[in-house]
Amino acid sequence: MEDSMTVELLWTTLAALLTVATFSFLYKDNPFYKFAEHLVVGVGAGYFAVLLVMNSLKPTLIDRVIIGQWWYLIPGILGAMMWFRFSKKLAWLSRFPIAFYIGTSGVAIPLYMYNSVNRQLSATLDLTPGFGSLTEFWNIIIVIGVLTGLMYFFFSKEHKGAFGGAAKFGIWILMLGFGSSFGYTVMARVSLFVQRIAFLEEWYFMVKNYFV
Amino acid sequence: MVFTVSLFMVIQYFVPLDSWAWMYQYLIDWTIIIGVFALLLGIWSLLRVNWGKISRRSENWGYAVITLVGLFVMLIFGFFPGGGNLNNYVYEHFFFYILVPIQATMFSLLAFFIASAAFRAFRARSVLATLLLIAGLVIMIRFVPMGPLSEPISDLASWILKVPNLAAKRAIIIGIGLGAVATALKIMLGIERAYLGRD
Amino acid sequence: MNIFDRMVALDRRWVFLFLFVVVALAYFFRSQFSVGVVTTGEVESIYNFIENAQPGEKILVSFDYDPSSLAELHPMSRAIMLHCFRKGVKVVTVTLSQYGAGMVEEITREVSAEASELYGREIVYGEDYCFIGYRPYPAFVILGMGENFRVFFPRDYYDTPLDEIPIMHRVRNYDDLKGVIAITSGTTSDMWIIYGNARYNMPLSLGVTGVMATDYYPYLGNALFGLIGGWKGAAEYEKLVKQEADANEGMPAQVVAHLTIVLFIVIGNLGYLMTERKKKITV
Amino acid sequence: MKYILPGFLVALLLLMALSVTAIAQEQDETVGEDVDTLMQPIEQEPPPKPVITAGEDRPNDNGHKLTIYWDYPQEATGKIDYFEVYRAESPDGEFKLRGTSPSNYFEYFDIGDSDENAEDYLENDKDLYYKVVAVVEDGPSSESDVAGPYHAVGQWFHTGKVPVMIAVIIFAMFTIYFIQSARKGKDLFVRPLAGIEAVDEAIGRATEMGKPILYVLGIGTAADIATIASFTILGRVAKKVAEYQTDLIVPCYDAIVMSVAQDVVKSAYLEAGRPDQYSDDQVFFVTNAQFAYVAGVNGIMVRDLPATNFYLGYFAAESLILAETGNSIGAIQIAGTDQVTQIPFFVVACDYTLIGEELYAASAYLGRDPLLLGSLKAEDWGKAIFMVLLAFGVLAVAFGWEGFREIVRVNL
Repeated sequence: MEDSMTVELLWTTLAALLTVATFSFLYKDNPFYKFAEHLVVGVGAGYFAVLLVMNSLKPTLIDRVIIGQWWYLIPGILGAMMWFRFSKKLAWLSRFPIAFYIGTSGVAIPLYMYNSVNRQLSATLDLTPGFGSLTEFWNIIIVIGVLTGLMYFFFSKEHKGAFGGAAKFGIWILMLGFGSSFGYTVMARVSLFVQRIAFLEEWYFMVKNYFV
Repeated sequence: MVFTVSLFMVIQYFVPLDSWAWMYQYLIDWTIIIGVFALLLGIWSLLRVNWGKISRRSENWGYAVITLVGLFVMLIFGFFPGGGNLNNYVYEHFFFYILVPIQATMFSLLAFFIASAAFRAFRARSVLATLLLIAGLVIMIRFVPMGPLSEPISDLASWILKVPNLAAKRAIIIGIGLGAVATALKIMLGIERAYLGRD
Repeated sequence: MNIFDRMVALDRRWVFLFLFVVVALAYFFRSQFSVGVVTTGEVESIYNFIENAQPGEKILVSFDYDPSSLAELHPMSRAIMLHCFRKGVKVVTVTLSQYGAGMVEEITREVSAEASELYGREIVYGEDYCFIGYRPYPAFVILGMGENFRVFFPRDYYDTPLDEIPIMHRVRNYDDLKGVIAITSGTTSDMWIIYGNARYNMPLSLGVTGVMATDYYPYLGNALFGLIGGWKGAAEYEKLVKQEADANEGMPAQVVAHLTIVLFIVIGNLGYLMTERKKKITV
Repeated sequence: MKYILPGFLVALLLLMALSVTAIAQEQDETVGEDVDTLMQPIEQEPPPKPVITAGEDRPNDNGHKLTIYWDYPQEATGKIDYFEVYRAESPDGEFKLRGTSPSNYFEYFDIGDSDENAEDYLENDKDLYYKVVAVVEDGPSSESDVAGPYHAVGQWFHTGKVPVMIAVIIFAMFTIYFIQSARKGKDLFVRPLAGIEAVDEAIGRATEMGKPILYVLGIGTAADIATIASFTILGRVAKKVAEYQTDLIVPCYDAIVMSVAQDVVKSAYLEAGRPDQYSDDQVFFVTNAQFAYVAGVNGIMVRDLPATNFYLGYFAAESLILAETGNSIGAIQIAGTDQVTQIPFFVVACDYTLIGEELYAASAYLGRDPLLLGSLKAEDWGKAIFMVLLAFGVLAVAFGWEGFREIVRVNL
């Protein structure tokens, strides 16, 4: 009992020290931060290497080939072709898995079209426009904001004249949007910091309880 | 290759059949498998860079040792014959007491950077900067109890979030959507092929 | 270098130090002072929704988050459930997050115990609330529940057939509920809007993390009748139900942090405007 | 040329109208069944028998799902507790309980598993028979006649997604058309973008100062469009860097991204005639834990003190950490991402920001390649059509044609 408490305290103390070391970066680069940084880079890479092999490679490739689903060997071979990069002569072989990988980006075509175009169109039309109430009026402003915002992004038209004016209104709207997103995010970021402070406080009580 | 895979990926979206869903899942598994194989290249690169630093005795080479120690501890205890798995004591504790706290703290540095960015950039230099400033300030002040002023500020904040914020996001999202589809089409047609290492 | 120049060129590390100290102090002495949270319309409308419900009416609360967002979302879950128990509104709970089930059990157990003590009546599983469990593929589950809860949840989390649970008696789908409140930390919020509200048109409101909140303001008044964003929203709800706890304890730190940033922005601008004016005079 | 746009618009509207009427017809069929109003002989107990009226496949899916409808006298619903629905593979086969429905609802959505090995498997195109039991908990229940056979079928085409398909086809045609016309040598005007103009200046500055250039591709995979767009820009930047003989540092988050980036940079150096200056140590892997990666890149920044930082690609919360650290070392920063939530932070903290789609456009701008520029023109037309549709739609809805919403809606 005593022992397990000591061990837990030691681990938590390590975590607390690393937390403080990371915070020290705010002042300037220093050996403590360098230590934490280099450690976390190595541990992070190792952690994910193991995790990916155990949680991805094993169930999707090894386990399946073992139960006789030989067709999973194909991606295995394709994956192994990545390693031909180490050879100068056969390096071109590694382009096949890369080409395949990049080819899967085709999935973006319908997905982006649906999410960013069709859905946004429907969502904007679902607002009730009109002048009957304030909300309806604002809905019209939203539509105008979307239209002028899009005008700002036209590449093949110079921002001049009436078009330029509209595009200018568009960028104003964009800036108001950016400012509000920025302002709203402060809360979430501060809560992250408060959580770290809470962790340090917890550690402090842990130390206190241990010695008292 | 790129064309065929892309085309399949486009068409499968419109076909709800089992066989197509299976094929899609199968191809997605391919990407996962290729990704894991490629990871070895990443680990190799990490080793190479850090080993280079150590053998050259370049500045801060001692820290490169720490990276390698961290990496090997995780790999050895994670893959340890017999006892090696995700629940290995060392592997798990390194995760919970090293990776998690440092990452969480890095993340929480944002609280400070968001403050310094606001201090530096939220200045009434131009119309655009002023709009940014006003919107940001209104949303932030919403948090602070201001007595009778609280209610109008809170209403204004809600208005900004509902009207200009929405319009801005939509315009950007639509533009991104078309841009992404155009780029994906160019990739599919082989016009944008810088990723192959040639223009 | 006069004071205004200094205000413009202030080293960012002073900002960091000041922020660090005040936030840490505000957090350590959180029990010493309380902040008057200003409630907003989007949170009040959820409060009123439950407040106006008749005892015995039912709502669905979906806890679509995992332990990693617990700190931010748990306070609002607690406040909403306490409110329901106080009003005698019955709560059907579900989770669409893979790691959510254990957490929901814990939350419902804690809150029902707390409510039993507060309101002096036993909060009973099956009578006052129930937990129907977890199923993967959230979009399908949301659609399925729109048809019939029994499609995906023929039995509750504890393996009791749904029709044997008093709350679920004669409850088929969203139409038999007063509304749905989804507390989410991820993409399920979109799914609730697209697959839930858009298709079945039930009253829906969301509780989301602070980062996500701005994305959902646009839906207020059409798809959503209310929205609780992050700690601020949770603190408001706690205040409305007069059960200030975790979220309100975090508020002093939040308020001083915001105040600090606003203060530095003002300093920066003041310095900037003054130096600009001086430049104009000298030229 | 002039008539292409209106022509497409008309075609688009027609196609959408067609698809909508098709959907509407399908929906009509579901209500078409005659209601069986035969009175059940009145008995003391048990309650009246339910009468199954239809069993329908759910459209636009992979099958494995059936909706069962039945009739029940409204006044008798109070007497029973709930319905039970049973299914069998032949009329006199073994009926298995599928689920229950409350007493006031006369339909059941039978969702089977699509996995053959699952216990719950519901096979497509197979004869299935149903019966419904009106259950009285403390008394006799009554059973409907067996109904069927009903079939679940998978569909070849998702009719609800027609608007997406039309949009994709039209947009693809535009892209191909403009790329073809660019190929023929038609000169296309593009408006200058500040962020792009700054690239040369930023590289020059680093050269003058004798400091390296840092290029961050973000935390996306090699299949993310933003990352792929960034590869193209990296190629252009690397070529200029090689010409100026400045150092380039590319720390990577993903191993495949690293491999591709190595190829890109290597061939850019080759093109610039300086293949000997390239080394794999310039483009390297850091780690694939998000904030560990940020810690690593921050470390590189404060130690190698780059004069210019590029952040182009897919970014999440790390955007501001990187941009503020970069600012603190006095680097010129050019950023661009398609992640809407991160754009504000780049706008606030960087010198130049490519907002959203400007990131995709950047590759075309930098290369001045007519083929790539052609697609920008297509994007503009896409936007124009969208704007017309939106404006027209808003007016249509405002003047009471609510149906327009349904024409463009995607029904997943």
